[in-house]
Amino acid sequence: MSVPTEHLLILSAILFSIGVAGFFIRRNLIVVLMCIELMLNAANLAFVAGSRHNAFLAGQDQTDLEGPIMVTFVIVVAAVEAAVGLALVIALYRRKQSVDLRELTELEDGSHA
Amino acid sequence: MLLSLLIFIPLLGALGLLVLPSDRHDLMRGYTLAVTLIVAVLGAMLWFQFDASIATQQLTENRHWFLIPYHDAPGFVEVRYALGVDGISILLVALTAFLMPLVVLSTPGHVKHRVKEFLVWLLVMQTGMMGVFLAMDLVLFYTFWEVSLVPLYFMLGIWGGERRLYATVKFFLYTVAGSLVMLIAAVWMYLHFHTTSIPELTELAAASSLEVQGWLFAAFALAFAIKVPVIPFHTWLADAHTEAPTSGSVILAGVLLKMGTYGLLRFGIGMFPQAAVASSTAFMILGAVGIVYGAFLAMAQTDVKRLVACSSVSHLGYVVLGMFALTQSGLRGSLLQMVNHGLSTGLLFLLIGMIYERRHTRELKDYGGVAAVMPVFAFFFVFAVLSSVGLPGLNGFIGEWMILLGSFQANPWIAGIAVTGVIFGAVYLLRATRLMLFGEVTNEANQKLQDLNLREVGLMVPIAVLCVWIGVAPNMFLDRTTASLDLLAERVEAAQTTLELSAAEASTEVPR
Amino acid sequence: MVDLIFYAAATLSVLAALGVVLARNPVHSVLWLLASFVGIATTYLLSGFQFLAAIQVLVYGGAIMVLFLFVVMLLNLGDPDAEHDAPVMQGGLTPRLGIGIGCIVAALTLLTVANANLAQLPEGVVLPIGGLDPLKQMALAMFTQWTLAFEGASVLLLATAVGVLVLAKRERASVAVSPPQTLTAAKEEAA
Amino acid sequence: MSLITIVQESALQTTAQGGAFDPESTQQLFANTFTGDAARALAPMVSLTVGILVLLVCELFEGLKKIRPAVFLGAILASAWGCWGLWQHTPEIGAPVRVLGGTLLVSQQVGVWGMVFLAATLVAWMQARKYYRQEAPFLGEHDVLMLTAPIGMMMMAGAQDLITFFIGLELLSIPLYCLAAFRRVRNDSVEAGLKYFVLGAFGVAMFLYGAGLLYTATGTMSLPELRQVGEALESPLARTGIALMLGSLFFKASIFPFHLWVPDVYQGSPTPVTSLMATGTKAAAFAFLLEAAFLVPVSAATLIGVLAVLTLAVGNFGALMQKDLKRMLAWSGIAHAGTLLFTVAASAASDGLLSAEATQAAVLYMAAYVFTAGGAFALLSWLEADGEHHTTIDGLRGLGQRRPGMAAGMTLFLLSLGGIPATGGFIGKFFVFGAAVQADMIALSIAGILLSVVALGYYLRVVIAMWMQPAKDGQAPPMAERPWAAACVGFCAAMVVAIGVLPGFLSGSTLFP
Repeated sequence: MSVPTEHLLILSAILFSIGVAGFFIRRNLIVVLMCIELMLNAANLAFVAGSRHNAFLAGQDQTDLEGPIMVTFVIVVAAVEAAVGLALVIALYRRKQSVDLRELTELEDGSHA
Repeated sequence: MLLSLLIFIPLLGALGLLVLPSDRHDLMRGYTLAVTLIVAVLGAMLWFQFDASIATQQLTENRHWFLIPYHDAPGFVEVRYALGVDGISILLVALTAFLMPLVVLSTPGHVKHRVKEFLVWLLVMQTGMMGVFLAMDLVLFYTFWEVSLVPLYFMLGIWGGERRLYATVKFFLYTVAGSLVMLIAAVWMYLHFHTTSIPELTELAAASSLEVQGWLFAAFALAFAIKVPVIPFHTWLADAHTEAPTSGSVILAGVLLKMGTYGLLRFGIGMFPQAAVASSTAFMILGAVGIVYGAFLAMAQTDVKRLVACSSVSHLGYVVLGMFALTQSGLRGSLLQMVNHGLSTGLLFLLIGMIYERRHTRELKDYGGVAAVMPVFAFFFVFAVLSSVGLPGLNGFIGEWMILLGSFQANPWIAGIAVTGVIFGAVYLLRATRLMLFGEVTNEANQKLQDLNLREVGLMVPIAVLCVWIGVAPNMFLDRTTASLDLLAERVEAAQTTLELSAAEASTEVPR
Repeated sequence: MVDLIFYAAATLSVLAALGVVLARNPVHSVLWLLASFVGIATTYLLSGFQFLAAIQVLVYGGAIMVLFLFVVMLLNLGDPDAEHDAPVMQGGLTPRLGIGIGCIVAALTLLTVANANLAQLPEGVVLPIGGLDPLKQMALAMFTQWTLAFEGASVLLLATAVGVLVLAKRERASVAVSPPQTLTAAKEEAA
Repeated sequence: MSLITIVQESALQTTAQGGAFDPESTQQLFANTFTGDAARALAPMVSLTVGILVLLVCELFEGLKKIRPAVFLGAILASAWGCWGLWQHTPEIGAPVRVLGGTLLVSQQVGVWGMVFLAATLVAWMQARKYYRQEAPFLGEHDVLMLTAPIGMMMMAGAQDLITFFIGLELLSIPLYCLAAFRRVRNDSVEAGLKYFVLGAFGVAMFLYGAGLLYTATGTMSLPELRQVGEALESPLARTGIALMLGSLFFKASIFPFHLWVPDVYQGSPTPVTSLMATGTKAAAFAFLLEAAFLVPVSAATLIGVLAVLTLAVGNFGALMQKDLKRMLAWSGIAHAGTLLFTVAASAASDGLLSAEATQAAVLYMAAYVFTAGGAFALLSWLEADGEHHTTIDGLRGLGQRRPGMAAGMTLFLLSLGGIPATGGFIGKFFVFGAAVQADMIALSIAGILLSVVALGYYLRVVIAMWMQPAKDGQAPPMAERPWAAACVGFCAAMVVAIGVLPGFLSGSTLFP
């Protein structure tokens, strides 16, 4: 495959931006969590791009393992974050019967005044 | 060891006070009095052990305190627990040790609730003040400098008058803002001179260029000028004095303000003589303006305590004027005047507090003819006023005379303005005396006033005796300062020569 | 040919990502996300990362997505009418702000990528047989150099299990009071 | 030779040999990885992990639940012993020792940081005893989560590559997300947890993306190798990556403009957790920021200094507006992060020349702050037992009369937060601004130090309320029996005074080279 590294990076940048935009647009907490997953994947793509780039620069039959190992850990952490996030969403749902970000209004400046 | 005891006995005493039962007021007062008397005795020992022929610090203590990391070799700057006393500080240390028992003795009149807390703060305050005058390390000095603020903050805020919260916050923020700038200057100094020892810094800083000295002098002088207070910063003082309880006022006027003038003398002039010479005229003008402006302010007051507070601004103007005249008699006069002001203004605040406890008003118009009802009070009041306006034979005269003499040598014009302050000072203080003490008893409430009791007289007699003593035999006190002040004057002269030389060089270089 | 597949997969993942953000129904969002992950897995595979492609599908597609779907169903959020924040279409400040921030981030990163001046890859490098993430070497590195991270991850999973248990466990009968009004009663009881 | 290259070479060999392993070289690799130094470096973390496992076992048996405090304290003490060993017995000379293939640092400063983290955890845990009511069935889980966080902090402080750091960051964050929402029957706690989680996860994604860009541009994620790459650090790709990573770290450290989550989360979380967040998380973030300060280009150091001043300003003026003590402490926490940022700026501005001084200043500052803020939060958690109203500034009126001991403690902590001498807060500030002035940031230092006058304004307001204003009407509830919290306050007060009066035991030349 002769796709240049830049294209991988551009793909990752686009995915990251879509994730960021979604993070700010959406109010459904579950969708917000999904946007965070998107951003994590975009980061993974950047690591993959870097690893491939560095391996190819080093020459034939070379590898750069830092990237793939980081990606593995990120996937683990993504699972962890999804679990914690969804548990928090469930806790919120139990209290408010809603998963809307707008429900998070108890703690504002002056609410305790 | 003596100096450490002077500093830490009050603090230990405060800790001991904490365990005493808080409803036994007399026990606690007696205990505190005993602690301060011990310190006073130690102060007397210091006074007699002090060798007047040594110009530099003596009775020193010097111990390792902590290290500050530093990127050049040897990798750190050592901060030491260094104490010492010299001719500049001996009078003020003695004054602090002398005044505190009297202040404690005055508390039964005006501190009736939360007595324990008050006494604790009083003792902590003494630790702070002693520390400021005895510290020979910049970081140690700064520590005590700020520590001494906290007790006054509480004394003002808890036992003060009606607008006490405003006054206490204003006082605290004003002084802290100034001292934080000084802190940055201190940090800069230890980084560039690699030491925090005050004697070493004095040598090193005095040898540095005018530009460096100028910046550092500005930062230090700002902190001290706020504390004194020199004229544009004086507004906190009137509020603080007016709202403070009597003993707070006495300590504030007697010792705390002297921390500012002491700092100006030791750091402003001692460490940065070139900058001091360069800015001497400006400070003399500020001092003279302070004298006259303070006097005018005082004339406009109807509240007698506020009047005395404003007179403090005026009197401290003399101290600044004399100091920055940079002549030997000016320096000696201003150092003596620091003590004088502490004694006579302290006496006035004590008297005002005593009559306030009886009448609960400080308005001049509410009084009149008090002399007829309270002759002893009237005697001491007139005595304090005369001492304050500088009647020959009393302490104030010597100080003012030396200051004016010194400043005439330096700058006759400014001294001329300052002399008018002497007249104004006599005017407003004597007017206040007349309104309060003499004439008919116009106000019914004044008829039944009780004269001073034995405790009140007893606590004022030592101050009065000292006032006369200084007035009659000032040399006994001045002698101890001579050697150190001569050294200071030498430094100033050397700086003057350096400045003139560089100015001459500059002027010869220009035509080329 | 391989390049073509790469670009097709990339397009798929971008379109699917847009679908995640724009779909009104959370169930649809989950499905779009799955599609996006499949596209990304394909790009991994084509870039020479076989192991990563595999765990991307297994962990993301198999575990994480199911978890999401499970919660969506559990909370009964699949009903599109219940969804009030139809994005973009509804106007208001937040969507525009979000799109704005997204565009700024995109523009900035794209700009730097364009100016990246990455070293030119040598011509004719072919992927090694074991791929760029040979399993044995990965394992070796993970159990030597990155032991701490690996063990840390295991503690992390343990802590997550404990934490999620606290957060999501049904409240016990004595404290089980979902409406906030009865909270004080529960407090007294607990005290 | 770095182990990274060993791994790569062995990979190369085995690939060339068709994938078969050479058992000897593998053995050699293991022997080179798990050295005595590695064991010393791992000891503090391993002790905590063992503590976690024992705690979990204790949960299984009703009879064993009583020894939970002993297990917790034992784990902390064992870990502290490990940190002490690192601090006292690491040779000062020579190049820094890195173990586990260069991913973990063995140094005195890691040991000192570890002690700071453990102190923060201990203080938070002590005040959590008897704090919770409805959550009583989950107290075992609470202790497990609290014991996990310092492992993450230690990993962050010792990490020499971004992978290890990232896992450390998560190991710190995940337990705190759960702990923030620990009072799950309360709306504010759940909200705090969610806000913290959502923004935290966003920050982590940002960090990872930045790390990805940096890795692509430089080809490495190891800090010592990043130090060597030179020009590659100056490419726009690397710069963007660094900026994203710094942004995410600033988020954890609550630096302007990433501070907005702090007041809400600090207020809504249970107070002991707030204490841990305010002290431990901040310390860990700064430990790594200082280690990674070389990534910041010298030209951007001034920008960091400006951010520090802005953070100070925002935090102080925000705190000035607050009526609730907990929220006020949250805003003041932002201001303290601003002060600490001066150390990073100093390290960056001097191009690493001052990094030892900056780190030492930050350690001292954080050590003082852990006990100061921790003590204040402990008192707050104690007061909360009286009811909601009693943590507002109005509610504190007359506390000096009602409970002089508590009021005196709070006064000490507030004065220390304000940086009055003879307290730890002053020493910290003195060292931090010393580092800043060494780096020639005089104007910024003056701006920063003058902003602390504003800080004194609001700290003093609380002191005024406690001592100088009469109590409002109404009977004060009886004081809650909280022996652990009382012990915590006493411990913190003693440490604040000790650091303030005798900083030598922390700042002596032996702190680290």
